[in-house]
Amino acid sequence: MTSVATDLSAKLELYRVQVALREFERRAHDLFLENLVKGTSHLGLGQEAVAAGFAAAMRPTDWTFATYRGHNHTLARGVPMTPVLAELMGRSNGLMAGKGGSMHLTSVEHGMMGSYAIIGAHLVIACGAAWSAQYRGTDQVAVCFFGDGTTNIGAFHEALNFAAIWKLPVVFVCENNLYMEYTRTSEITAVEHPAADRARAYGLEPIIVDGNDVDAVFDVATTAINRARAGEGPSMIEAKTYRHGGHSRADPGKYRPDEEVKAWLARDPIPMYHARLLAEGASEEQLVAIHHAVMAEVDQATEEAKAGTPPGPELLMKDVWADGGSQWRN
Amino acid sequence: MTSVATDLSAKLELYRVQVALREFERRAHDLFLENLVKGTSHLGLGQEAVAAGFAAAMRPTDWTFATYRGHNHTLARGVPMTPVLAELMGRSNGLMAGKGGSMHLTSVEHGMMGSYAIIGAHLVIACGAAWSAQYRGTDQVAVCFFGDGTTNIGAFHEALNFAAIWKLPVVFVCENNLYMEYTRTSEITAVEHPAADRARAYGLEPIIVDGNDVDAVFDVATTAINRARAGEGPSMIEAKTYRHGGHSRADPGKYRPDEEVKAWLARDPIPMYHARLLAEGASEEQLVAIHHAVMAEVDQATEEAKAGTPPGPELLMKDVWADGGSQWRN
Amino acid sequence: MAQLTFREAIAYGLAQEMRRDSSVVMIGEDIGAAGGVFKGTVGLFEEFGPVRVRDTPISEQAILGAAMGAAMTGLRPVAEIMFSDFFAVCWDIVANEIAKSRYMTNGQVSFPLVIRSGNGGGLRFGAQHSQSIENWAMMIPGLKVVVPSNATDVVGLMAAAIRDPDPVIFLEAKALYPTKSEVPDGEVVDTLGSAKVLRSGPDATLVALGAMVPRANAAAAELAEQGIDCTVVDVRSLVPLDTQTILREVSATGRMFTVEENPRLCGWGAELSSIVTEEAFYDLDGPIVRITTPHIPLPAADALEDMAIPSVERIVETVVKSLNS
Amino acid sequence: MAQLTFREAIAYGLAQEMRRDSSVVMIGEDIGAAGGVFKGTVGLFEEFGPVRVRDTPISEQAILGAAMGAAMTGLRPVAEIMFSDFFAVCWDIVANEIAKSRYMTNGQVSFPLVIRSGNGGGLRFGAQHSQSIENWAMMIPGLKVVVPSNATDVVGLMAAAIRDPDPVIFLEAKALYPTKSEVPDGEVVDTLGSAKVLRSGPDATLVALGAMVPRANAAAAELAEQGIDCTVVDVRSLVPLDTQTILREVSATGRMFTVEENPRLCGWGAELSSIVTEEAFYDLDGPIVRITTPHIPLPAADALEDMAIPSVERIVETVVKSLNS
Ligand SMILES: Cc1ncc(C[n+]2csc(CCOP(=O)(O)OP(=O)(O)O)c2C)c(N)n1
Ligand SMILES: Cc1ncc(C[n+]2csc(CCOP(=O)(O)OP(=O)(O)O)c2C)c(N)n1
Ligand SMILES: [Mg+2]
Ligand SMILES: [Mg+2]
Repeated sequence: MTSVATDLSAKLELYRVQVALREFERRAHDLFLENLVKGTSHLGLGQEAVAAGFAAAMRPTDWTFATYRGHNHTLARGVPMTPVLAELMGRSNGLMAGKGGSMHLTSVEHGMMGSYAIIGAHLVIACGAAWSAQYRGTDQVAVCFFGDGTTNIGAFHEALNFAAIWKLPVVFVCENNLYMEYTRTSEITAVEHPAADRARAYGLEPIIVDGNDVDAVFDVATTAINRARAGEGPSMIEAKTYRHGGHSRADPGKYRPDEEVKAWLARDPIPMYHARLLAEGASEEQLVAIHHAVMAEVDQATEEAKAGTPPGPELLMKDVWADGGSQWRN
Repeated sequence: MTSVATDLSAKLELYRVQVALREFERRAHDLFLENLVKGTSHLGLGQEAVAAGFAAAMRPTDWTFATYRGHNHTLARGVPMTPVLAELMGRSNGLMAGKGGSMHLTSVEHGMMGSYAIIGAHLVIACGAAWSAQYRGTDQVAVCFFGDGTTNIGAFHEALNFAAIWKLPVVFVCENNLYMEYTRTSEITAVEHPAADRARAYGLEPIIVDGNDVDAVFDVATTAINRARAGEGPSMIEAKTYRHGGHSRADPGKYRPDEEVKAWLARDPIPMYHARLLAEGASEEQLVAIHHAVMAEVDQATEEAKAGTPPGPELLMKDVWADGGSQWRN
Repeated sequence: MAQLTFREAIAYGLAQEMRRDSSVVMIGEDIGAAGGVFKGTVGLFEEFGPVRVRDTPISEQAILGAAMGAAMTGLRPVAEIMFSDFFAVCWDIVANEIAKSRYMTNGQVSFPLVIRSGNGGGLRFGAQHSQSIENWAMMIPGLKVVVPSNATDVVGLMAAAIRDPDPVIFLEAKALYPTKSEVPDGEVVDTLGSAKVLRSGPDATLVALGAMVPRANAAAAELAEQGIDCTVVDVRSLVPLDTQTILREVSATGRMFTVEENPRLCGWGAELSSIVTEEAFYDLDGPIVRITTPHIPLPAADALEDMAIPSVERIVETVVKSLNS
Repeated sequence: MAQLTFREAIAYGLAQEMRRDSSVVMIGEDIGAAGGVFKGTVGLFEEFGPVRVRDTPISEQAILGAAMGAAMTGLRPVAEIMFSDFFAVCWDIVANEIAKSRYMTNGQVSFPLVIRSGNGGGLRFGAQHSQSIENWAMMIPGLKVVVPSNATDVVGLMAAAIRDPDPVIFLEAKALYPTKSEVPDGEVVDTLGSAKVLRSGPDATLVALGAMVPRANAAAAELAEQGIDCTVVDVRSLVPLDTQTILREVSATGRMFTVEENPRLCGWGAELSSIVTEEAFYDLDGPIVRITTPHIPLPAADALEDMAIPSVERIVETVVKSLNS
């Protein structure tokens, strides 16, 4: 597949973003083990190409709606590492001052309109943002990421029909990593391609993309986003990918056959892209330099996040309401 | 289409049932106007062939799950008219002693497992009954009726996927009467055939039937029920039909184009079947006699229902719990 | 000054705000050309067109998800959930998403939206179309809950709800739709979180909400004839809650009776009772008594439904019996 | 006699009933080979096989609809809703269908089913995975609501819930999963609707539920050191509710404190407060005080979450302050 992003510097940036997501999450994982990251956390290790490819195809004014597995999408939209890491650590310098946690990363100024932790909800919420863009004529597009397991919940169905009939500027992206938590999605889904095989039920074309190939992702993303911006309505894209680790913090992922894991590790998006960039004229030094710069960023973010204080009581009762408070009585 | 129900006496029975449903509901409508039927009520006038055709294809041990538009389905399963009419009138001799009302007709002894008034719910509940039949190896089949508007709610999607993956003995029947309340379903649905065009999203074959032709209904019903009983899993059938009146008591149905109403009245299932039976060898006298017998039944039910007393206070606090009471404290 | 029915007042209040602010948009089932199943939106489709008054499929999660997503990106949507019982099919969007997202994001997003819904019994619609769900909403942090008792209040509270920067659940008692009252000319804007004292008397304080307000009033009139003079408070808004007025009016009489349509357990009256017992204990001269629908699903038959929901007669009897014991 | 953790007790109790009755079947997400995300069903898949312990898609409405339809046709399903917050996506099936259908049909159908769910905070999971939703269930007529506070009670109450002919919402405090207690040998069957008096003292009665029970106990121990001797009641079951025990124990001390994990408004404690104020008013020697999570969504950060949920320290301080004022 030839990519729209023919420019090598653009491709180097796609590489950099993927490496940044990867190294950030590796660090987050290490910080779990040190018990500095609290609660739960869902890593997207192995799925970086989807986030990187889509973010690159979006305008700064476009909107991302992600799930609890949202670190990648948050960083890919340009949110700095420090507040994200600090949020995972429950610090006051966190992206939401520790009030949301890993599953709810949000940065409105970066178009990151939230990470949603209850399956299905954000598909309908993304429709609302798209409706608002359509009504106000702002040309904005909402991109909504979700997993394969999510295709079996009711809200998925309502969102797709709703978006289709109103021709909303929203792109639905299923990151099909084969599993809903510990259960193989194919065992509890009536069709082979949980998202794509349902597209026609909403009058949409099925689109499947190699989610480990960032160029391919960038291409389908660009097409779908353009289509949405042109007023031609929603798209549903199924990106085939794989998470390298378990579902969440507590899960070693042992339910997956060794050969399957091995086969997918061999298709790790980052080494694959690394090889492609070398073939397309990048130098090993360039790529190493990118890696070093990323590591420096991760290290700095780690220090800065660690330096954050625990949120104090003044934050507890803040911001239930738009007046900044939480009073329910006079 | 040649019918499995080749036997004339079986066909006369199909005729009788349709006429009974029709005349019962006409009477119910008259009793509204006298303010003897309270609350709301959703008539199935014009849709009798679906209920009659399916009920004829079911065994007495099979289960019906219907909606608030459930008078037809209740009577078609053999529930006597008097308790149904008395229920509509809120009398103590009602099918549920007045506690459920028109929207919740239930008669477990007739396999009428309930009428459900919140859109979507009974599709998943029917799955549960089918699961129980499968688990207990009883050969029972659940038949679940719903409207075209219902195909856009989340529970529809969950039920279909669930039934498909577990190969449950359940038959989903969409009575497509073109409207969800006052809105044309085609205006708010992404596909032309709201049920059939979604079948493949669950690995099912799309099946469309003329819902005003009781023989055709009986045929698809028989096939689907046999398939379910044989352990081959669910079916989804879309029966095209039309309601002659408004959505509910309060609705004159003025939002429907005159020509559309006229065209569908010309396809009224009862006169059509009347003509067919004459062509197939029934005599006019036979059919008139059926009509007379039905009218006598309706008249008698009206008298008996009217004679019912209002439910007394002893019923109010009864049967929240299986012990017959409603105590939540000691 | 116009005499409007409660249902006319809904459309009147909505129209006032839609004329003022083009970011106010409406979505719901059959709210457009049909004017709503309860006729609460009659005329709006004609005046504001199908883009601002938009019919939806039967997809309550999508309706409220759309309202939420639109509210966080610049619109002020008013969504209709036809019967409040149907909140159960979209409760996730209400309770988990709309209510919590502002707090979770440390204030990055706001949800200036209103969800209107027909609430309560009296129409013989049975257990799934008659619930009073004000306590469902009250118990979720992050939701405001408004329950008007008359057409006059509808207009001003609707305006206040729409202008409020936070999500408001606006519950319209179905039993009140045909009732009439005066609506003043010109722009009407009321205040959320202000209870109204409808009548003052020294013997007991009846605290009521929504469709129970006219019943509490009627009961107070009957009680007055028997020589028992009651204060009647119309709560109007559960969140924010006007505890000042309630505490003051209960302390003044020393006796409190709630009149609640919701089933018994964990109703708003229990909350008010617990607030008063905690904060005005020493002003109480006797037990706080809650007059509620029993803890049962609502029956459909008229005879049964009338026994279930608090009646004027039951209020009178309960007050008399309790004050005399 | 075995020492079991709360989470082991869940599987132990389930196994006891599944061995006894082949109509007991389980469904839920990842409950099979994986043994549940909280490891509450470990070993059941191996013992009872995939037909009786069945993994489902992420389709909570279908899970509970299936449980309901199966219960009305001869099975006794135990369904898992992984986190109780997710009740919001299937509340219609719980509140409108399961709870009401017996009443609406005049007793033609029964729903002998149990819905288990991980409930409450303390694990730093944030606002959408930490809610205490016992009051959501308590307020719906037709649901029984059981909330054990220790592994011993889990086994007997689980058996009672499964044998009960009515729908039971069985809430497992996530914070308690690792806690241990003794489970007697042989068949264990407890009784729904019986509160337990864990400690007796004349100065005040602390009424607690679920994860708040050990905290109330610990607070009582600290208070005793300060010379304040409290009674502690573990409510155990909200519906049916053991009002006899609660009224007796509150009347004996004249002072009542509730310790509630749910957010403030319309919690179970408000209901208990209102019952006591209505029925034992003259036995009260001072205000009833509710110690609850404030009326906010739960924050994720450990530092904040610990401030929000009632702590031993807060209980002690509140009791001391209130008794001294
Ligand atoms: C309504 C609801 N049900 C269940 C869960 C628990 N849960 C969290 S993630 C998950 C699996 C989701 O799988 P998938 O959609 O494939 O996304 P992935 O985690 O693979 O990215 C489940 C079941 C939830 N958060 N919300
Ligand atoms: C969840 C829910 N939303 C809305 C309604 C209100 N309502 C009752 S019937 C109906 C239309 C249903 O249309 P359809 O499924 O086509 O069935 P029909 O009435 O035509 O038989 C609607 C919107 C409801 N009962 N439940
Ligand atoms: Mg997945
Ligand atoms: Mg229809």
